[in-house]
Amino acid sequence: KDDTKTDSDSGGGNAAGSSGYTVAFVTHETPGDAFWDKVRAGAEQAAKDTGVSLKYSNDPDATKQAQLIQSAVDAKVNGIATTLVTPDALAGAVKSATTAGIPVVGLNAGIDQYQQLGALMYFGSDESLAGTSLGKRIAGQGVKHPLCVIHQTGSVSLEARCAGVKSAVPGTENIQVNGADDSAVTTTLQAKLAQDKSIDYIVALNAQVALDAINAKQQASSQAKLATFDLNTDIAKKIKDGSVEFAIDQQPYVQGYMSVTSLYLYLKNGNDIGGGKPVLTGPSFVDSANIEKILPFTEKNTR
Amino acid sequence: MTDTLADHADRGLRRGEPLVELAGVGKSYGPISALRDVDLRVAAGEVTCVLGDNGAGKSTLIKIISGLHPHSAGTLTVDGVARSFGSPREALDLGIATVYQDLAVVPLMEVWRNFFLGSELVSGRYPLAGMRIRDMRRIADEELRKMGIAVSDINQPIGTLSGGQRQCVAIARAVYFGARVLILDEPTAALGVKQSGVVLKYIAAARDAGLGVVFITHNPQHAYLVGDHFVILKLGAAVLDARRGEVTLAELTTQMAGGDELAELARELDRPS
Amino acid sequence: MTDTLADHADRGLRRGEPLVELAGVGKSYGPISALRDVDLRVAAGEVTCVLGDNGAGKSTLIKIISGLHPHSAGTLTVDGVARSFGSPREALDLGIATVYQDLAVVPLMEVWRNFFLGSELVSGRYPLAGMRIRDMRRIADEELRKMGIAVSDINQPIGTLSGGQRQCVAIARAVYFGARVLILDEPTAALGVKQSGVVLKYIAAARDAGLGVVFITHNPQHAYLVGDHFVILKLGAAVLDARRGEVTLAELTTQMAGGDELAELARELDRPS
Amino acid sequence: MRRFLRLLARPETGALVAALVIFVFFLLVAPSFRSLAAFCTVLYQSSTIGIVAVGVGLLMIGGEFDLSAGVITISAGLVNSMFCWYLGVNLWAGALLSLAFCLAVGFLNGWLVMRTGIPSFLITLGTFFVLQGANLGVTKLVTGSVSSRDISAIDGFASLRKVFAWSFPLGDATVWITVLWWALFVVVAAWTLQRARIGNWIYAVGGSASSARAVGVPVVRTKIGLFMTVSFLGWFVGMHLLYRFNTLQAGNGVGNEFLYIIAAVVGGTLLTGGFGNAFGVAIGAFIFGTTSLGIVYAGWDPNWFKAFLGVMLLLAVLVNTYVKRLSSSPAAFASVADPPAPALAASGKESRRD
Amino acid sequence: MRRFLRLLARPETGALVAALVIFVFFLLVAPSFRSLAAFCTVLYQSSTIGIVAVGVGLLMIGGEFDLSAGVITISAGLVNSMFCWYLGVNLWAGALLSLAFCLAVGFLNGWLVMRTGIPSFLITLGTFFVLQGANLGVTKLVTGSVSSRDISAIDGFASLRKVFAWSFPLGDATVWITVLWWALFVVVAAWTLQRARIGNWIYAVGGSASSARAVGVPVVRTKIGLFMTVSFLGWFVGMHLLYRFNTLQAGNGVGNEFLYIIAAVVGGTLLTGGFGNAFGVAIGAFIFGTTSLGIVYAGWDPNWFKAFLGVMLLLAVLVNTYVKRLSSSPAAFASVADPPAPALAASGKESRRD
Ligand SMILES: Nc1ncnc2c1ncn2[C@@H]1O[C@H](COP(=O)(O)OP(=O)(O)OP(=O)(O)O)[C@@H](O)[C@H]1O
Ligand SMILES: Nc1ncnc2c1ncn2[C@@H]1O[C@H](COP(=O)(O)OP(=O)(O)OP(=O)(O)O)[C@@H](O)[C@H]1O
Ligand SMILES: [Mg+2]
Ligand SMILES: [Mg+2]
Repeated sequence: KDDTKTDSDSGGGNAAGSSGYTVAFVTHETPGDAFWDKVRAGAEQAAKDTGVSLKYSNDPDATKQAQLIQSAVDAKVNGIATTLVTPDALAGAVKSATTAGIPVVGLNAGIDQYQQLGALMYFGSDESLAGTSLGKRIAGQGVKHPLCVIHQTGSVSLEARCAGVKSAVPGTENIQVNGADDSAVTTTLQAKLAQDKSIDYIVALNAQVALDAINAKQQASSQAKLATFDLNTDIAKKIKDGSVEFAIDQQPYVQGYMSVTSLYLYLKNGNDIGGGKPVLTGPSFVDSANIEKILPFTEKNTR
Repeated sequence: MTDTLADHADRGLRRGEPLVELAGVGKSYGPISALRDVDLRVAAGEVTCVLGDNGAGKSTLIKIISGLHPHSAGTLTVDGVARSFGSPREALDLGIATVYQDLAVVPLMEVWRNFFLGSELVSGRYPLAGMRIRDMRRIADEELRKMGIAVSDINQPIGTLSGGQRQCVAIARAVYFGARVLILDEPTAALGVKQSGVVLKYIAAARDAGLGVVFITHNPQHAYLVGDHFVILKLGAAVLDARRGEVTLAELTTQMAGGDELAELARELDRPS
Repeated sequence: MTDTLADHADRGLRRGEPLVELAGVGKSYGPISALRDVDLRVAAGEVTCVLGDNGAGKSTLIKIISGLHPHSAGTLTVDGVARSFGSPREALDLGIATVYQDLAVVPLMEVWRNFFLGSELVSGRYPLAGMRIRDMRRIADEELRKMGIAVSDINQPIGTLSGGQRQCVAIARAVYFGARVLILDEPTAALGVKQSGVVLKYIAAARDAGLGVVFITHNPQHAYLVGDHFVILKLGAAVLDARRGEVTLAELTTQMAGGDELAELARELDRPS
Repeated sequence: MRRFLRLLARPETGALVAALVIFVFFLLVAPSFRSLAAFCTVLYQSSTIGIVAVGVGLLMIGGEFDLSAGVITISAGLVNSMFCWYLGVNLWAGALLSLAFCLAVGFLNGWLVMRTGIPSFLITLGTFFVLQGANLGVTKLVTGSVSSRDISAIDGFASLRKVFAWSFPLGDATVWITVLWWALFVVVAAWTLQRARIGNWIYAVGGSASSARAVGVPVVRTKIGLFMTVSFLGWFVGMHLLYRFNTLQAGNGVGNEFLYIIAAVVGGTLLTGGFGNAFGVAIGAFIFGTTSLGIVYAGWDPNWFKAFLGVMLLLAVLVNTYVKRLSSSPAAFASVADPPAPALAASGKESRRD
Repeated sequence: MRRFLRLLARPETGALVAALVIFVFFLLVAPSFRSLAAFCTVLYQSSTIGIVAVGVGLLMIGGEFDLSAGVITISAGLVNSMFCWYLGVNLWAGALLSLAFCLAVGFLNGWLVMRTGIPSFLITLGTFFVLQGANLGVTKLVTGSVSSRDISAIDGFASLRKVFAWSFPLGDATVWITVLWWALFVVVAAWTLQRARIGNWIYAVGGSASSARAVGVPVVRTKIGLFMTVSFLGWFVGMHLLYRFNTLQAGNGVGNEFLYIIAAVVGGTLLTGGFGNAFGVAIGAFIFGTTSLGIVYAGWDPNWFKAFLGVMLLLAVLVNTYVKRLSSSPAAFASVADPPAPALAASGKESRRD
């Protein structure tokens, strides 16, 4: 059954592929995103711990992601973990996996559709739920007019987060920035803050945009507060010094780790995690109250 | 070669009837006025020679007749109808074929494709009808051979031909497609003695087949050999407009060179032969 | 005009000494062999005329001397040293200046920029030193006027000049920069009678200043007026190689045209003048 | 032997050899690549790029660019999907409307380029931005989200899926109908270029528009036709995406215009126009598809994905160039024997033809 | 009056008028745009595009493309940052190393293009992919994450920040030193093009490389020099990003190569080479900066952002073209008086010069 074991993985834990399983891990990562880097780190650690050989691939374009799943099926892997951010677009590919008898686990997005698509388990949070809880928290502070910064045009998951925020704070406004260029992000936010002085909160959707937002706030001498999705060392420090109020974390490391581990357990023992229900890895808030505890982990890229 | 010309010539041409007439035509490129108030008459079965210094406006004049540039003043009459061509296609459709001084070939395309460009032979009237490639290759090759040019491969890109060979392709093409009026802008410039002779014979044949010919050249001998009518341009204006009988070769040469002449030059260069 | 030539001419030239010598030179473009086993000697103070039919290989021959193409067989000796030029720059640096048949101008650039292209006048030796634009404009304009060409604006893109005007720019440039050898590929092709005369006088002046001149033309009269030495190419091989005394104009013409001749043509075309 | 040399002399031979080299390379390094299923996946992937690339290649031979070719696929699908979803009409009506829309965009591109004399790069850049913005803006307006609604329940879906997104099993592999369509479009384009009058015109308007005009080629009509061909093929791929995936993301398609151009250029099309070949473009798309999936099949570190892709592409282009130079085809005369080649000097155009 | 006509005849006048039109338009529709602070922000944004765009413009005038110009900014910063962070050496050493690296990449681009005869579009596409992959791969390897570490504590930071990322207040606005650097680079480039010998060569190699070579212009050296200029300016912007933001995301910079080309073309550079102007390119960058920020200042619906951007760009280009046609400059002779313009037919190159 196992004909793809020849691929070697770097050492640690069990020998790569010592369990005899190959797992394909397909995401909609835009290359170079810190969030996905953690998902992948978790997946790799799990692969090491369980002796699974891991094949990671990614493409932000839904149709190409479907293609990647299809090529995993062609390669006759033992299991597939995939994000389901565009469930309709991926349905066909997931189906071809399940008909080929390959177990599929969903992660990160697609909480409502994963079962219908035929995935066995799900690890992640819910983008719009995360957005809503962030919205509720800032609504509690009396925020009226938050700005939600979308750093990738037309991204389903980013739009879902902002929609979540808007559902809790109706005055939410979206803005699009070119996430690939820090100076463009900074100046665009600067311009927006100058244009609309009533903006009292900025919601960044990744850590780097949050850092750029700090710059922009300074430049525009804006009093707006700042919260962000996702976490990294720099943001952890900024939370500590108060320039970022809080970050909303869905523990990407756990999403990656659990997806691989669960497939391993399923393949080996037939285990089912979550009892037919999705397993939530977030959202959890990181703020001045718990930052001390979390800061060291961010440096290890595990939170 | 004469058979080709006669084959393609419009049967309805009557010697002496005016085909193209220009009256008071002018043309300026931005601030530069290249042509002013020029009259010209191209009649069937006659060769009109346009002569003049470099930059006198000869090419500009024929570009107007062939539809490449619109004129900015005066009238252009073809077959008695006043026209202002929007594109060279319109002139071609009236049977006016031109050899441009800058040749108008597409360097990367094969010789035979260039020969038939814009007038391809097709095997049907539907849009994607195949071209009669074999015929086109054969005809292009034949027509070039008639001019004494044997290109080693009719499929080579025309940009790899020698200057004179390219010139011959352009001439052969115009002669093959010209049905009523043939316009030649310095056709013999890059040609050898033999090829020049062939071109002059073509011109004579075209005239005999009843076509109107406009022949631009810097060579007064060539002009005098075939011309019926001579127009000399100077700084964009016509300074001489005479029929064959009204002017001698010597006069023509003097007019063109502004007093200079080959013989005189020889004296000046002064070498024993 | 003569002063310019004499000014720029290398003072060390001694009449009759060989400047460029080709021995057994051949060149093929892919499967097409354009030149086979050609010998040629360009001596100081002499005009070597290269004649031949269209496609005979004349341009190919001079492209080898001017460094544009490397030769594929034989030897090229300049000032007694065997060479194979990697680029035209090397030839230029040895004082070999060329007028190419396809002119080698950059259509979108101004006339004066084209004139000085590759040999700009600069006001210092550091990389971004300013060019002496005023001088360059003036010189370009003067040199063109000497040829009887007054372009309306020395700043206009050269692509907007008439064919003959462009030709004159290329000639004036080569004459101005040629210090030892001057190569002219059909320089008079697009020129009027007056301008042709000027070019022939340039050639004579260059010869008198001690330069070696290679002159390609289709006009036997022109060739005979200035040539000291005649080479006729046919299908890539030299079929005649004679000094001035050894051949008459009539013989030359016969050789070039392969029996045809203008007079004969006139008889054939047969018209009362 | 002569036959073989003749074959070698065909302009697409270089690209073909390059494609073979890349393909065999991945057969060697990636065990999971050695299956019919993998080959079919690669073909499918190539076809989705290759269909539009054929049009883009023709357009580039004709001397113009179309940067809107990537987003128009999504626009096409969105028009169809939202029109029918909103009004509840049969999907065929929407598909035809979408076709008309795409052809209109292509016509507008071409007409503006010819009318204003502004380079097509700028005109279609404008169209690109406008379509990209409109895709998002309109979709949010109509559906309230950034993707269109599932249309699989609307009338006409089944028949349209048959046409645009049908697939059939072949052993353990799946063959998509787009591969067949792709083959058809390539053959038609190749016929057009080599044997039809319009092909002659396409080469001419790209090689030298002014010369073409001077000898009576209808430059304006030819170029506008090319723009419309591109948007027709864009529509076609849009239909495939819609009927394969049922929904479309409004932000997708961006960047694909670039892949089409890459496929065309890798396949030997000259960026400056006037030279190229439909089979070459198809092979270019295949090289791109093989490489981008091959790296995945080989299981190489995705962090380095782009680096591998770059190296493989350069490799393919080098092989292509090398083969072309070996074969002394007419195309090679003007090639890079002595860089920078001075051949074809008369043309005033760079002499690189490969 | 004559002076005025002379001015109108300068090739960059059209672009300048277009920039003014766009600028005044946003002054009218966006109240918050009417401040010095906003103007300085626009200038800063324009400068980060404009600096590299100057080089890209020169390169395009010289007839070549560089698609690696966007990612090389990030590569430059990453080399500097990671080298110093890993070895703990002074940042100046890293900056110089990074400069050497960038110049080497530029040289390689140019050398490969000239040596192999493969179009620069493909060669630099390869470099683009390789750098993009290496940025990510190496960063991951060295720092264990996808962004470089904060280097603000390493020696030399303060002085380097002074050079590359200094800013000073002007009223309530902030002026960034990049704006001054930008102005300097533009002036040097303009001088080079108009008055230096090398400028003559740049126009010549772009207008007709074979003719340039025939009259003795060192084509290979000129083109390689242009590629190195682009990568030098890329390095410069990379330094700015690093010393302004302290850390860099390994995946950034992608897509900017496109913005540089857009700026150059909007500013009147001919895509096919041989025509253009440094001031024009600067104005092109300014038009792009004004438009993309102006839409934000105007507070227009962000969903339609790209659509607005497209329309404004087209508008700018149309104004530019229209003004050029009005002024009967030599440049306009060959312009689009009768579309498609047959002027300059002899050149075998499209006659569009604007
Ligand atoms: N780049 C090239 N590739 C292939 N063949 C070429 C190339 N250049 C020239 N030839 C061929 O070489 C032969 C000689 O050409 P060349 O230009 O030297 O002729 P020429 O004597 O100058 O003719 P003309 O008097 O017409 O200018 C011709 O048959 C031509 O087709
Ligand atoms: N596109 C153009 N833009 C500006 N000026 C032009 C253009 N074309 C031609 N001219 C100018 O118009 C004048 C006449 O040019 P034309 O080409 O008609 O001369 P010609 O008589 O054919 O000369 P030649 O014998 O040298 O070919 C010249 O002064 C030329 O510079
Ligand atoms: Mg003329
Ligand atoms: Mg020649």
